Amino acid sequence: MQNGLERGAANRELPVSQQPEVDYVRVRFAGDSGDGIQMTGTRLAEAAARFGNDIATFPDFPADIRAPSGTIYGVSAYSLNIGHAEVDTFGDEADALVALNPAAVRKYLEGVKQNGLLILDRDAFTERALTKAGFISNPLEDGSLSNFRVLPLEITSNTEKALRETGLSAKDAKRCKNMWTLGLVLWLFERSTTDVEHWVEQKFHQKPELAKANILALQAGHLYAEVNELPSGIERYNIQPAPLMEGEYRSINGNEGLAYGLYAGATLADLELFYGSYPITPASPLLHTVAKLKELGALSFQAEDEIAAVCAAIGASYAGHLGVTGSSGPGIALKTEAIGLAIMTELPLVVVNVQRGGPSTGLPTKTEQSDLFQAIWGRNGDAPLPVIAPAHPGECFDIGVEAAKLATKHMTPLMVLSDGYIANASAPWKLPDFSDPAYQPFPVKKASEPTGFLPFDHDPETMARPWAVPGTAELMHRIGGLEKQAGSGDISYDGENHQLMTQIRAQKLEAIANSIPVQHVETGEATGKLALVGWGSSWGPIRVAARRAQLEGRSVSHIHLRHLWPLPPNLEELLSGFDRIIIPEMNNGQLATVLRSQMPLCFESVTCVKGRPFLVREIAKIIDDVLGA
Amino acid sequence: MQNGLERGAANRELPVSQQPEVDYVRVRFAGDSGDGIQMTGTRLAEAAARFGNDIATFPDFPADIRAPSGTIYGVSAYSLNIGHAEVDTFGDEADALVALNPAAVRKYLEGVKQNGLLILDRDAFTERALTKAGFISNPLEDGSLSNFRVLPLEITSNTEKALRETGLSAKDAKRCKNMWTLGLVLWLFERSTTDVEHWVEQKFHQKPELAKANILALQAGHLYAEVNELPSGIERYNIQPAPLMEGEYRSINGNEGLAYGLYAGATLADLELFYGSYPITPASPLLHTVAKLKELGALSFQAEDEIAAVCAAIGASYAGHLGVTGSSGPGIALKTEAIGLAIMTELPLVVVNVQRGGPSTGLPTKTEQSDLFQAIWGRNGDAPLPVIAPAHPGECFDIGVEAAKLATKHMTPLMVLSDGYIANASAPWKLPDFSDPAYQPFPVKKASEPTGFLPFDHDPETMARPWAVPGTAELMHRIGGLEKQAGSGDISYDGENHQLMTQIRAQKLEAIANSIPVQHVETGEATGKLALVGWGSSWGPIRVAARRAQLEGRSVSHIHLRHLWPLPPNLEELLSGFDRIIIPEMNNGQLATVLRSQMPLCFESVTCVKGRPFLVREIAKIIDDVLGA
Amino acid sequence: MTDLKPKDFASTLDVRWCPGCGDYAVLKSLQKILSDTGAKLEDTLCVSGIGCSSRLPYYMATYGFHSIHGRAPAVATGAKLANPELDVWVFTGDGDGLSIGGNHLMHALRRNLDMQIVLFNNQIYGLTKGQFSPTSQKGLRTPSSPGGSVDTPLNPVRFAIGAGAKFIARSVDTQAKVLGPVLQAARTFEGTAFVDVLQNCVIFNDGVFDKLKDKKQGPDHTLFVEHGQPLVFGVDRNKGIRIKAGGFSLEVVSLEEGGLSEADLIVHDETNHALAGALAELGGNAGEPTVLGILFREEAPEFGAESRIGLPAKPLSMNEKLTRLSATLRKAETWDVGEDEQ
Amino acid sequence: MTDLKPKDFASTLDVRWCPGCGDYAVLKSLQKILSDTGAKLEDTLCVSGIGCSSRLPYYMATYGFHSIHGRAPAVATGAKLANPELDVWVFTGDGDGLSIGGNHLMHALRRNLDMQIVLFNNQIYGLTKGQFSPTSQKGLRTPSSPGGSVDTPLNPVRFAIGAGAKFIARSVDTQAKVLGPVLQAARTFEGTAFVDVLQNCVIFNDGVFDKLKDKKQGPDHTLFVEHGQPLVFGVDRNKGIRIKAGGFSLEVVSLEEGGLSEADLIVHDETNHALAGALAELGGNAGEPTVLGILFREEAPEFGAESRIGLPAKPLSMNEKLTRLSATLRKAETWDVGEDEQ
Ligand SMILES: Cc1ncc(C[n+]2csc(CCOP(=O)(O)OP(=O)(O)O)c2C)c(N)n1
Ligand SMILES: Cc1ncc(C[n+]2csc(CCOP(=O)(O)OP(=O)(O)O)c2C)c(N)n1
Ligand code: SF4
Ligand code: SF4
Ligand SMILES: [Mg+2]
Ligand SMILES: [Mg+2]
Repeated sequence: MQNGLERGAANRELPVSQQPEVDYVRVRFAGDSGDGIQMTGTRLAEAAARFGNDIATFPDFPADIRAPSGTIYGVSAYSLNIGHAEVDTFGDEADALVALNPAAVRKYLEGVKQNGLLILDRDAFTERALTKAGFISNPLEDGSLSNFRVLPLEITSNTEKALRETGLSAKDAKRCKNMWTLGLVLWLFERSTTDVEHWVEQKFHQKPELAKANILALQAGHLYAEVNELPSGIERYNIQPAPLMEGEYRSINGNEGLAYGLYAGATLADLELFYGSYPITPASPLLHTVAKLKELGALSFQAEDEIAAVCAAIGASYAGHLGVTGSSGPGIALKTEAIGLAIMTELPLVVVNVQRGGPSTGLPTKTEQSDLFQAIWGRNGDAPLPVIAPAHPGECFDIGVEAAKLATKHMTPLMVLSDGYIANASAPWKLPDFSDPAYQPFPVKKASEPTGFLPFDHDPETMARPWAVPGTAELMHRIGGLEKQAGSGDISYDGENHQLMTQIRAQKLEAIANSIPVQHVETGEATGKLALVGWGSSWGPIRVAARRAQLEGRSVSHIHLRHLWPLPPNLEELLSGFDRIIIPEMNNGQLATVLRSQMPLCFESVTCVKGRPFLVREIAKIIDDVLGA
Repeated sequence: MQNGLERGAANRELPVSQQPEVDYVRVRFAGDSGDGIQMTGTRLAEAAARFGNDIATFPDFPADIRAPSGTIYGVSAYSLNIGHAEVDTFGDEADALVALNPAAVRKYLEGVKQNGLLILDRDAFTERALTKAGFISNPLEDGSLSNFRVLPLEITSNTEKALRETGLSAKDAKRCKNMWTLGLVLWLFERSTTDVEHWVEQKFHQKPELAKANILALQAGHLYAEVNELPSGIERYNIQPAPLMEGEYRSINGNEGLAYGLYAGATLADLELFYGSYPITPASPLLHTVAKLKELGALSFQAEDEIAAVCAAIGASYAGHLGVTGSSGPGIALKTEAIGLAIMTELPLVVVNVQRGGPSTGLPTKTEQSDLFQAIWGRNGDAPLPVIAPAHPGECFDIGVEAAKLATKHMTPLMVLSDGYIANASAPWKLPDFSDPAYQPFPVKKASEPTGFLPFDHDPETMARPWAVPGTAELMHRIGGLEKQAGSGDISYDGENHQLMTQIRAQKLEAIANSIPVQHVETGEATGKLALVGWGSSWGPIRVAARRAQLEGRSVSHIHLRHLWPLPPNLEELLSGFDRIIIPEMNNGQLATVLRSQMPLCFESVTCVKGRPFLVREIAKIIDDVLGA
Repeated sequence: MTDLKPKDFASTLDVRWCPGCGDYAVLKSLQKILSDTGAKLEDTLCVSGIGCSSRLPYYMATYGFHSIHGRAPAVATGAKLANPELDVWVFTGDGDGLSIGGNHLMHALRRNLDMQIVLFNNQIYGLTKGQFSPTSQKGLRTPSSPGGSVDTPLNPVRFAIGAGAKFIARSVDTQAKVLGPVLQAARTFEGTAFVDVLQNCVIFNDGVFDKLKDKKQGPDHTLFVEHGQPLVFGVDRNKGIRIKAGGFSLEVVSLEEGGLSEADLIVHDETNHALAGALAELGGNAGEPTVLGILFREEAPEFGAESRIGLPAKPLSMNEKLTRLSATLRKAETWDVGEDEQ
Repeated sequence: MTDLKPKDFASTLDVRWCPGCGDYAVLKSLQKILSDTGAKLEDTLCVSGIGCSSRLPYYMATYGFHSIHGRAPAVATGAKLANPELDVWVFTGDGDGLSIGGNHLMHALRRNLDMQIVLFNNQIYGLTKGQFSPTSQKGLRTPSSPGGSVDTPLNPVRFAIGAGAKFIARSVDTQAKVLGPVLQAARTFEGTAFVDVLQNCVIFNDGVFDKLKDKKQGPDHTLFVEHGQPLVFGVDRNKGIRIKAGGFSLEVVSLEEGGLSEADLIVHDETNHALAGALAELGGNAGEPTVLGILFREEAPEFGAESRIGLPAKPLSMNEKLTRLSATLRKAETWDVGEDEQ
């Protein structure tokens, strides 16, 4: 069933769609932060995934914890793209918007396609709510929604009606309106409510009356749709299963994937995982996820700040664990000095940066990929370290494993650049089979033999120094941030030695360059008219746009960099085979700058810093501009 | 007398020497940290400068505060280059080494040229001292100094003898041996002892017995040389005055120059100077110097760490002062997050980085210029700021003024990249004439008019926003690190606005690029076979080597970048006029990387990370390699 | 001076804390005392770090600086040093002020620059959605401590004493009667005034202070101290604090038993460091009240004034400065190079 | 266990402190007590920040980590959490530990992880050539305070109390008789032990502790406390500390005047927070002794042990881990995609 090609990272190459109108449905739930939007979205996503669809999701919650209800900035949304072809982005315009209050309409109407479906809770369109959302007149009445297919339903009162018998307070009953809505939407997608019912039972198993109410509401919504004749022009969506690779699946978001992957990586390196961190959006869930792995032996430490977090991780690495620390841009900035220490002491350390909109505090809840300069060059001194980046949530697990591998194999700190989109988005993920050669263990050999032991002796192939951990008899030695004599590791102020050590640190990167896979073409031919080069979460939209263009026979290839530093040695040769090279990035042209500095090719930059990934349409336009529409 | 050409920054273009053997004398004093080496060197430098020579000096003290006496790592040295032609570096090999103990010989013999002069204190060559310095036999006796002209003198006992009458303790008398040595060396350079005597009298005016002893020792050393016949082959140095530009001079080192320049800059901007800092080698003297400017109105604040230092400076800028903070690489790393805040809030702020050997703690007392990446790109988010760098101590004052000007004119933080060599080296400096147009005031206009006041409105030419300081009636507003609405400055999570603000921050750099002087050729023709492109303290050796080569008629030009970011807009055009472009740098190729990323030219990189500036000979070799010897 | 109403201190921005958040009450008390004391909008500067509580400056019509996480005391220090005329307030949280920013807070308190530091202590990281903070109670289950936090909580008042703070108070968010006067006294104090505000986070740590805030039983669990007044508390004002016999410590006693009267109790002396320290600790064990009010206050040299010693008596003009700079530059040896000499 | 002599704890590197620096004496005491207690080289880890004092690990033949300025407590925390078997020492200075590193120190003390933190308190920044530090006396003229420092000094012991430290001691560099046992007790203590060592910097702050260290008059200026012993001091052991009548504070009394005897004095109770706080303050005014010895010690849960609750009883094998991970991954809903389903 699957098309045979195994995609490097994602492992789930599916047919590409030429007819987004039929192959995908993009639906967005939106409402007040307190409306249970995220839950509704997740349930539908889960149901679709279980059914066999490919999906991509994008939760989009407000920066405020709980903004006053009814405000625009208090709107919480969940976007979901369901397809029977490969789905790599949460999609451009939505086919349907389910809005539980006027503010949600106000905020997200713009993102709905012409003639798209609007499902609204008519009960929520009170005078007060309309004013709060900034409407002067009621859009349900003033004709401003005439470009859409509008389905205004009495969601709140229908929910209340359905629960009247339960004895639930009006307030609690109202809270179930998301379930009513979900029931309706499940019907719209031709899905049964059974799975969600199970889930509700589990979730509320200590509060059976709530479980019952939620299920009642769910069923009521489903029934409502089935029983009431829907206006003409509103049809059910029939999305067949996507031809996914055989296997066992779950859905995963990037933060979870990375946390699990780092644990797996430490394990395959035969090490214990130590995760030191300080909370920050959007990296905190990494800490939360590792904290839950305690019964599996992972140690997490919430430090007093980012500096203490990275230093504790360095201390843990020195003592023989795999030290990992994670944060987002501003927190990574604080870790800079300590990362230099890890470079100088040549200890394994994984630093995860879940990027957000910058500079400074910037846009904490929005995504961006503008910390690339910081990752590659953002330290004092000649201080190189490897940088890798996941393309999508499903790749995060493997990135975690690779991070552990490179850091321990070469005795180096390493940076993983994830981002807010990857961190929060989720997708179906084929569970790893640890007997697969991809997960072959790479156990670390720690030093134990005193004869000839020199703490700063380097393996000529990997440029790793021996890792001798405190507690090991007769290998006592001192390390630190001062420059050290090659070999002995004693402090050295000697100029020639510093030159040598500077070279050794640079050679470590060369050793890594030689050990990473050659750069492959993500999709398309190995030469051609146009190469679209991307990294991180621009992967999805570039991939979709490029594959569609390829189906139309256009000469465009997608080259996706997982290894950002050092760059794969064959990259220059590969890129030379294209007439034009364009780099779409969610920053002001950082990868383009990096590449220009490394190879004498002409790189064109297209940037988008709007707090969201590119739209497929924006990438398609690049292709059209170069190759003609 | 002067050759008419006014050198941009240094303001003291002098004839170039083709005969370093005759035109300069390079002498190095070396001895134990407690031997008063720095003082001896400074006095000779001062005497030479007053006489009219051009000089360049380089103090080279040990990393330890006071290492055990007699050890190699406890050796303190002071190198001095005295010339009647232009002196821009402290020189390659020394013509003479004055060594007050065996460890000094051991450490610095390598740096003395063949047949150079060695003045040694024979009394110090005891068995114990020799062993401590790691000699197996006495070099005075084992023939190992046969390649040098050795002048072993009983310096200690001669000093003691001279002071016998004074009643000084033996220990105190011994301490004067540096003065005896200085007397001798002054004679060697045909200088009288008068100036030094005055200086001693002033310095010890509260301890007349010490003043007397020092003067006696000084005179004794001078007399000794005059009276005793020196061995044949040892001649006095006759260095005529250099044809310096008319004016009043003093000698200055880079840290002093910068501190005074920043004060002058703040003053010319009609602002008070606030300097917030945390001590670190080699930047601490900036703090010390500003602290002494208190009676001139400058406020210095020693904070609890670098983060507090920069934040206090930002707070001071917000409140209407010119906030300045200074540190070295590791400390700048800690300031990164706060610098992002200054970029986001568009406040004027000067950040000085006196670079030292890196990465991490690295080589704290050695020089390097490896924080260029950090300066230009070392922040999270798209966070551009201007970067400028002084070429030599004499340029630091003007760099301070320019920093204040750019920061206030464009409302931006700015980074100055000095380094350990520039900071500590000193040179004659023509005192500024504040009526010179170069020092025309650029008073800041703070906002005061409520009508139409928008805190994030931008002047289309400078891209500055209005600076409204707390205390100003009716201009109350809030600033912060979150993204803000263009104009109003209110928090904005809007994607389109973020794109706009990202552009505005980038345009600020473009505005600066348009306001800085066009890139000129430091020395040489505007086109040719070879361009040597340098920045910071590689200026001296490149200049000397290039000027010598030019005199030989070779097609080499020296292009020195004072504005590192943004780059001067004409740079690409200028560099295109050369067949080859080579960038000698005291780092692993950072400027070369930066330039490659900005213009499609072929840049070759020559690097040296040995804790010291390039030698002239090393640059000359580059020229020879390209153009033939 | 125009008479500004409390609402005149409110900016035009919508307040975006969760409905029911304790921060609202503090904001209100602040606006009220500023109005009461005739503060001017333009001379008031609110500085904050990052956190829910650190949003406060946006809601004030004064000058405001929402800086970066933990660094508000440093930013405020620079601003106040630059312009001593400003009335500078720092708003911070238990995470912002005591976790990442503990050092800046400590040094600010030590230095005693004239400003007010108000710590919104909800014993949780609100903005980042509920991880435990340095003041969280041990055992608290949060996303980052699913098995219960094992960190021993910090007592902000005791911390401030350790740092050498000269004005230390504690209050509860919604008790405007205590909080208002405390804020006012803090504002008047010449030096750094530290106010620990026990603040309820309805979302992530709801109810931790309910016992203290309880309309009825609250007085049994809190003791409001006033300089010169005996340490009495309780719903029926029938409990008090005295020195434990034979040792250097405090104990809670009942005024009804054993014939004790107010005369046996300690009289609050706000200049007594040791007493403040001992009072700060109360509340940890059953039966002990949490002490509110001004626990410590001592006049001491103000850092700003001391820092300005040595500055010119009045600001110098540009010309004066340049002239003085010229003279300073010439303090080193100078020499002339003249045409004729060459 | 082989019998290691003190000198066996010395590395082969030359010690590079200034001749006469107080650091030598501390190093010696350390090596001696390690030898006395039968410490193993390989199980001992010395962690430091940056400063003269932070060079200490280089001079030890044990494992050592000379980290970055101020961060040693954090590095040590990670190492100790990773390997609880290690005997972890942190060496820091008044600048390293209290200026840039104050926050890490505070949080380490609060958490109570089993390690020793020795602060070399010379009241100056030695390595950077003599700027004033957070413990420098007011008015000290240094390169960065040419007019005299205006910062109010921090009292490290009081700071530690504020942070909630569970073992707090003070000693003088060269008094091996006090320092040795203190270091030994610190090592034995299960939790974070904090030792403030008054250390002489001969170059930049020579003699600040001379009064205390004076062979003859020293005992008039220092009080060595021992749990259960009355607070007596003085050359003639004729002075003592008692509770001031009518208040919660201490006073110095003469045992010769007014018929006072040792029975009137306070008996040291090292578990008494308030007492430790009051003792920490002594020494500031004329006639008061500086208190040395273990000012405070209290058993409390150790952070490392608490942090490990919930970990598997014994380390899991790679296979066990992968198996458990597989199970954990499947705690979320999973579904199968089979060939036949397609
Ligand atoms: C450098 C940095 N690290 C982390 C964060 C994330 N962060 C923002 S607020 C906060 C803690 C807030 O807690 P608190 O200070 O108690 O404020 P509250 O929200 O509870 O009022 C954290 C960890 C950040 N913004 N910047
Ligand atoms: C990030 C950083 N900032 C500043 C410094 C410079 N520095 C090194 S040691 C030191 C202070 C040393 O004082 P202290 O801790 O008291 O140690 P001492 O030398 O007195 O023993 C400073 C400021 C540094 N190395 N790193
Ligand atoms: S999360 Fe808590 S502290 Fe933050 S605004 Fe909501 S209630 Fe207040
Ligand atoms: S400078 Fe002071 S502290 Fe540092 S080694 Fe010398 S005497 Fe010791
Ligand atoms: Mg909080
Ligand atoms: Mg010190």
